[in-house]
Amino acid sequence: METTKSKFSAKSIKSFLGNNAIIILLVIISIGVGIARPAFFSWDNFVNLMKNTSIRYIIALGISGCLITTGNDLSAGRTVGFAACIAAILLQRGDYASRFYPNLPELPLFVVLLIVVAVCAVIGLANGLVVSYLKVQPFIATLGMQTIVYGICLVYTGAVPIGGLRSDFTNLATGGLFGGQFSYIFLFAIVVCAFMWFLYNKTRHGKYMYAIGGNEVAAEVAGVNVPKTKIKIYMLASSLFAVAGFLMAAKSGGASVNTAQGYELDAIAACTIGGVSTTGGIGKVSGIFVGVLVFELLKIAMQFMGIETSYTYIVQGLVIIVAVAMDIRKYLAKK
Amino acid sequence: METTKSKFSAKSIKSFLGNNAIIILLVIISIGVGIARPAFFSWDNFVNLMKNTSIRYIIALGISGCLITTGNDLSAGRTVGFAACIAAILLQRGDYASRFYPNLPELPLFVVLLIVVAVCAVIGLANGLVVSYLKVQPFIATLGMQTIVYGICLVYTGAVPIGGLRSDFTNLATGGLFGGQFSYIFLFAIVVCAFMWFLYNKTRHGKYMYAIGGNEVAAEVAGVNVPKTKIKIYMLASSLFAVAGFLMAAKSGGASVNTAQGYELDAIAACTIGGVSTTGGIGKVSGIFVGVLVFELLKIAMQFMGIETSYTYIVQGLVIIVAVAMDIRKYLAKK
Amino acid sequence: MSDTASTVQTAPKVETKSDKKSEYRLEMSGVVKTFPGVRALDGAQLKLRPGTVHALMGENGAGKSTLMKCMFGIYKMDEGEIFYEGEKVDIQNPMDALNRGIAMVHQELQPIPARSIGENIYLGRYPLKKLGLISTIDHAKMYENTKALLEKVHMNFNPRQKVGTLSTSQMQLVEIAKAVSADCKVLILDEPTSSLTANEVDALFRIVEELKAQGVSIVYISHKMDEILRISDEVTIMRDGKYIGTWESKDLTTDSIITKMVGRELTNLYPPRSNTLGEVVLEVKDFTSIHPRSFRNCSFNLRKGEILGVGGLVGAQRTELMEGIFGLRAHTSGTVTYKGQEIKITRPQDAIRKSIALLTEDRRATGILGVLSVADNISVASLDKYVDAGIVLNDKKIENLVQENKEKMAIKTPSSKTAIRSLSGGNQQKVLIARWLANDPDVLILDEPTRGIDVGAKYEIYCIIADLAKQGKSIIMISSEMGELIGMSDRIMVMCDGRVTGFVDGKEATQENIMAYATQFE
Amino acid sequence: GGASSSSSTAASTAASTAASTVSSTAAAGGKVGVCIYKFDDNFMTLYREALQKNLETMGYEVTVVDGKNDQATQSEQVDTFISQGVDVLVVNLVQSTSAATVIEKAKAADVPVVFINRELTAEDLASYEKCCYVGADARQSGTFQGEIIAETENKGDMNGDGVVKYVMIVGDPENVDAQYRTEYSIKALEDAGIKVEKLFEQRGDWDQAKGQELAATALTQYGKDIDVIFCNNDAMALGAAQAITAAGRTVGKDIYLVGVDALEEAVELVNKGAMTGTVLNDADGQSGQASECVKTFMEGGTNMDDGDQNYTVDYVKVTAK
Ligand SMILES: Nc1ncnc2c1ncn2[C@@H]1O[C@H](COP(=O)(O)OP(=O)(O)OP(=O)(O)O)[C@@H](O)[C@H]1O
Ligand SMILES: Nc1ncnc2c1ncn2[C@@H]1O[C@H](COP(=O)(O)OP(=O)(O)OP(=O)(O)O)[C@@H](O)[C@H]1O
Ligand SMILES: [Mg+2]
Ligand SMILES: [Mg+2]
Repeated sequence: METTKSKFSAKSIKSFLGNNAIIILLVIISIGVGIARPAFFSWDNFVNLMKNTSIRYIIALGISGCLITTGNDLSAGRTVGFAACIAAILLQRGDYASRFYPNLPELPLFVVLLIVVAVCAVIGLANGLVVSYLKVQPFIATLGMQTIVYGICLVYTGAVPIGGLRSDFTNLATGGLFGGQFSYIFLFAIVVCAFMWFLYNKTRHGKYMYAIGGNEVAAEVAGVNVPKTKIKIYMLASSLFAVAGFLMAAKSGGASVNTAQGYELDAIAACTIGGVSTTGGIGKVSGIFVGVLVFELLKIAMQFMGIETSYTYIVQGLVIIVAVAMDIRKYLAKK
Repeated sequence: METTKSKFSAKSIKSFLGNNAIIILLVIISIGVGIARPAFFSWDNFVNLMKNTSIRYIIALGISGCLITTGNDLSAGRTVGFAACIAAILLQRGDYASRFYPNLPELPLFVVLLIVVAVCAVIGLANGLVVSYLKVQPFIATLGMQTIVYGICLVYTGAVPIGGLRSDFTNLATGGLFGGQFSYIFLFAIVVCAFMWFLYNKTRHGKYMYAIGGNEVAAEVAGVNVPKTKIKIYMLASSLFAVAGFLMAAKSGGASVNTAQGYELDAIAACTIGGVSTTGGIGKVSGIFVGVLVFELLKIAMQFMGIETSYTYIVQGLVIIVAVAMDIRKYLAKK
Repeated sequence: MSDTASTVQTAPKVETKSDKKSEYRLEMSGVVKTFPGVRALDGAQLKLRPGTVHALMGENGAGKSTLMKCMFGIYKMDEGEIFYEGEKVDIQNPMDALNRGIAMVHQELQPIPARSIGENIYLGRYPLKKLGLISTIDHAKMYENTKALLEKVHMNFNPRQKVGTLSTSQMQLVEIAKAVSADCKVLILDEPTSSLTANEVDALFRIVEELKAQGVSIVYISHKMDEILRISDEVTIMRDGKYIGTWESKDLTTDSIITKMVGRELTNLYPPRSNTLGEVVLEVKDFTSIHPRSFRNCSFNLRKGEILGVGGLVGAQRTELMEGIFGLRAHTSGTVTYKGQEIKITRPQDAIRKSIALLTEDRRATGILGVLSVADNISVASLDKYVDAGIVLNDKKIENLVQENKEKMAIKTPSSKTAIRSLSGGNQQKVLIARWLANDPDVLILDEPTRGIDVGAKYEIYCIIADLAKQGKSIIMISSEMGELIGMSDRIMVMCDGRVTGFVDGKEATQENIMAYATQFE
Repeated sequence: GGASSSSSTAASTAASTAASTVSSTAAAGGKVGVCIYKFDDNFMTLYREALQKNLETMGYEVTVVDGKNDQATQSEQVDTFISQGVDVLVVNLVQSTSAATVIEKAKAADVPVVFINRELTAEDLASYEKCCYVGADARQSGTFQGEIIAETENKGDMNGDGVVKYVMIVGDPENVDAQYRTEYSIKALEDAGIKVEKLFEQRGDWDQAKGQELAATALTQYGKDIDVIFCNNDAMALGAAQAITAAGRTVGKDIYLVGVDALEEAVELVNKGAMTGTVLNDADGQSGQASECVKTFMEGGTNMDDGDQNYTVDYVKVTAK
């Protein structure tokens, strides 16, 4: 058995490299861009990067539960957008000329957040019910929901972009702790991240989620309440989309029906890059962070390098594929 | 065993209704709209419906192979768009002022079709290789490819819309056999449909495809060349997208980078409504036709009824979900 | 099948003791369950007393698993009723069954490969600890308990190890550990020993005895006659979804059970063999896996017309070795010489081209194409043979193949278009054997070929094997059933811990000399 | 070509001034960050290409980014430009209502902003002295569409039933252009005292294929009743032209068709009579003006002498003569 040791450690180095290939890639990109454009290493840029990452991370965490149970949530982007619209509508300045509800009193921020979360949780509930009881594949169920949410948002807002937000609301994005350096947006992301980590690793719900992803029949046969767990997952996902939409409205100073359109695809890609297996049962909160970071870092890096936009699409697509291909864990699955 | 008979037929009526629920739905919608708007039953409208259906059907057939093998092809829409752009560029009128290639000779239509198919087949080849050998999940691989193809199309066309098509080209859509009543577009769709039916039911490739969808590992053990089969599937898919793009350019009289954006989602929904199982191994050429028809009929029906577009989104989303939920085959699987 | 049924002098429906409800912990009666095209259960019944082991027997497709699934709430019965502890109950779903104290080891294993052994065992009932207001999972306790449980079933494993890394037999042990830890009143064991060797079976039986002593009612389904007679108190026999009768085990013999099960007498367990051995067809030298704990330095040869049995304990790496030869697993060194020529096999296709076939051990994961039809499943490996004009498949030829095999192997299926996943386990196995026979292989590797197959069909499969050998085909047969190994093999190769430890001649083979090699640990 | 522009002179003056400036200068470097709302918009493609060329000839380092029609993405891009240290920002807002946020960011970093194409409120514009708006009045494009129809011989009433019955193919309504064009094209007809009736109004999302499908449906449904097909842009109008041909109708003879953007092919169709008219959104004029504003800011200058931060370039009607 001694002989196996050395071989094993060689393997583990390889597996370390494989597991961390994406992080290594990230570091290389950063250093490269940082040398070419020193402003890339500025504190401002770091804050900027983290703000962008925070919101996407919340979305990706939301969608991760669906992916881990071999589901999906294509309604993510539209739900974020809908949440952003509602939040923006409820948080317009009193003196703004074209207020949506001219006579709305000034609501506290957290009340609006609660309202937005509650509304979106209903969307998630619908997704969960359709997936669990009508047995519609999640891809299709949430694709249908994507269209429905968009339709509702169009009807509700009349396709008019919403602006004139209260400054205490936009301050969530512009201000922060420690003299504004520690943006409130981070704070949200950190709380959500901690919550999700706990949920995924320390609670029954988390274990059930992984079990359903690993083998749904097995989970059911072992007495897991599969429908209930799934409904919870979809509701939680939509609730996180609501939080993300709320922050997004604050950050971009407004919202419209097109806000966050297509974000689900980025989020799914980020999750996959971060090691969430779309065949189910696998995925970590930390990995997802790395996945999102890859995306956001890449975007900023390309803008810094002044790469022509048309080419940035090509680069981004290649990075998605390469990042997932580099993840050698899946080659090890079989020997 | 005699006693089972009577029960059996009761069950089979139920199962007939279940299996054909969507067709029944289609008929009901048609009759309803036809009564309210008699023009709905006109020959013109039928031709119009079939033209729209034809192109989407070709796309859906392309994507069906990917779905049946538990894969996906999110690059479908962009590939169709790219194909449309190339076809349009190569078939501009000689006297059109802003020709893309001012000195291009007048190419025969089928040469251009071949060129377009060849270019797109390369995209499919890339998808197939990435899926088979780099073991990137199809969803992600083709999502990356979607972005890449879009980027390439942007770079190639410079985002300038392409117009000034030759009339023999646009005639593919406006003209047809039997005094133009039997559009050439149908002809393409019928040929593709026949080809795909044959391929899926009468060839080894088809059987291997279903086998991979049924159980990839088992198929491999049984000697199926899984990578080769998958590569063929993705190449065929992209080739069909090319045909669809070619026809689409002819039909709409031009193309731009936006052409066919997002069509993959409609196609996937149509396939699923038509009974293709995204868990693999199941799907019929005839079912897919029904699925596509549901979509196109619904769109036209809503336009005829003058439903406000914002609401049509809601209706369309609901129909996707309901149509799939109604397919009772999946409830029979259990209990 | 239906006409043979009438030839049996159906046993008088002996109600072994007086018919008082309170005697039974659980009673199922008049159970009817139909699937599209089949009536799987047709008035089935089962009565369980507390503190007994009740064997449920019947041919493949008799409806045993279906009856158990009805009890466990996986299927809804069309008709029939269940009394549980004297009370009429309607079991909604597995969760409901578990809550009532019914636990089950499923015929088709249901592991979650990506999670640890501990998590698999405690799935659905994790030990919790309070963390303020919220309760979290007590990982420490879970893994401690798991360790103890694993020891009970003689498994020396790290409870944190992923189940995906275990072999089929080890997974089966995990499933057993999970079921016995459920603190149940009724325990259903649906072919728990189909891939276990004698040692594990002994361990299992000790556990069963313990539970019995605690008053648990145990339903035991198995096709292994000796086990039935050893462990059971009562036997219920089913045929074609119908209840045939219930007897006390002490009144039964292997022969009488078989007669009641299949409706005719079965005199021989193994067919006579008249194969003659020819030249060496396959020679394997120093075959070593890339995985350090798997097979290493394995050498053996196989002659034309030979049946080579492969014996060993669970974990001996027999499966891995054969899958390695077949190209399903990577190897680092070693050569395979086939008909005098060194060959390189990197994927199954290469092996199939050389006319080598492998019936895998895990039917569900690597065998059946679940949603596809029986016809598709039989023909998939040999499609090249049914092609006209180079491309067009000839459906008629395929249908002929199916019908031929259906008769030859007595495959019980409503039609050739039925999805294979709706067949009973044993019938699925027959379809898979048919798949490989259609390919007319020269070397046929069978990994546990009779796993989950009833005695009648087993005999048919043995006949097929003997017949193939007679035709000059070479067969490698991995089996954990000692009797089968000794009864069918010309020669037995024994493995232990990834090495080939010895060969025993078929005629001289005994349980003892095989076990001696099988336990030669380094 | 025989296309003639019949419009106020302001447009041409603006365009020519801009053009002369472009050729005259080759100033020392400076970084310009350009945010376009959406890269695959027909008109903005012409605009951004002209703009980029102008700015590069002026000797500036230009980076153009694609907001993907998502304000959040655009805000992020603005942030990145600011942390990258650009000297002037050119922003084609995704959402005009988010102007305040962009201005706030720019103000904090003391970066001048030239807003283009999407109009922001006067209040927002006035809140920062180092910003200006270059654009056109989207309402005007709609009005011109209506006027083109009103100026036809039979005042749009092709089938002579006394009412102009029309089909409206709308862009993505989230874009104010779509809303204004839909509203003002009809208003212009009504203002000219013409009776109108809407038969059909659906979203074509600026897309040629959708334009074709919608027009085809409208034509099968209403046939000869239709007098005019209004399209919010030329791409959809080109699609509609296909549908009109396929339905065996002829523009100018039994139906009218108008679009906006004056894409080359559309202009060609107008000249051939296969389209009634289109409206030129003067990309060259606007981009010239925008470059000029960038240059002013770059050189430390401020807005127009009178403090007006609003530079409007007119649309131009394009019809066959
Ligand atoms: N889900 C299903 N759908 C359709 N038919 C089914 C299904 N499950 C079982 N059957 C049919 O019901 C019958 C009984 O099957 P069952 O699995 O209960 O047999 P069994 O006695 O357990 O056999 P074995 O010993 O082979 O496991 C078989 O004919 C089988 O084809
Ligand atoms: N993917 C894997 N990763 C790590 N270890 C593995 C893997 N697959 C198998 N093993 C190890 O290989 C052994 C399994 O061998 P296995 O039980 O299949 O042998 P066997 O002799 O074929 O037994 P049986 O015939 O009863 O299945 C175990 O020790 C298991 O830990
Ligand atoms: Mg069974
Ligand atoms: Mg084994």
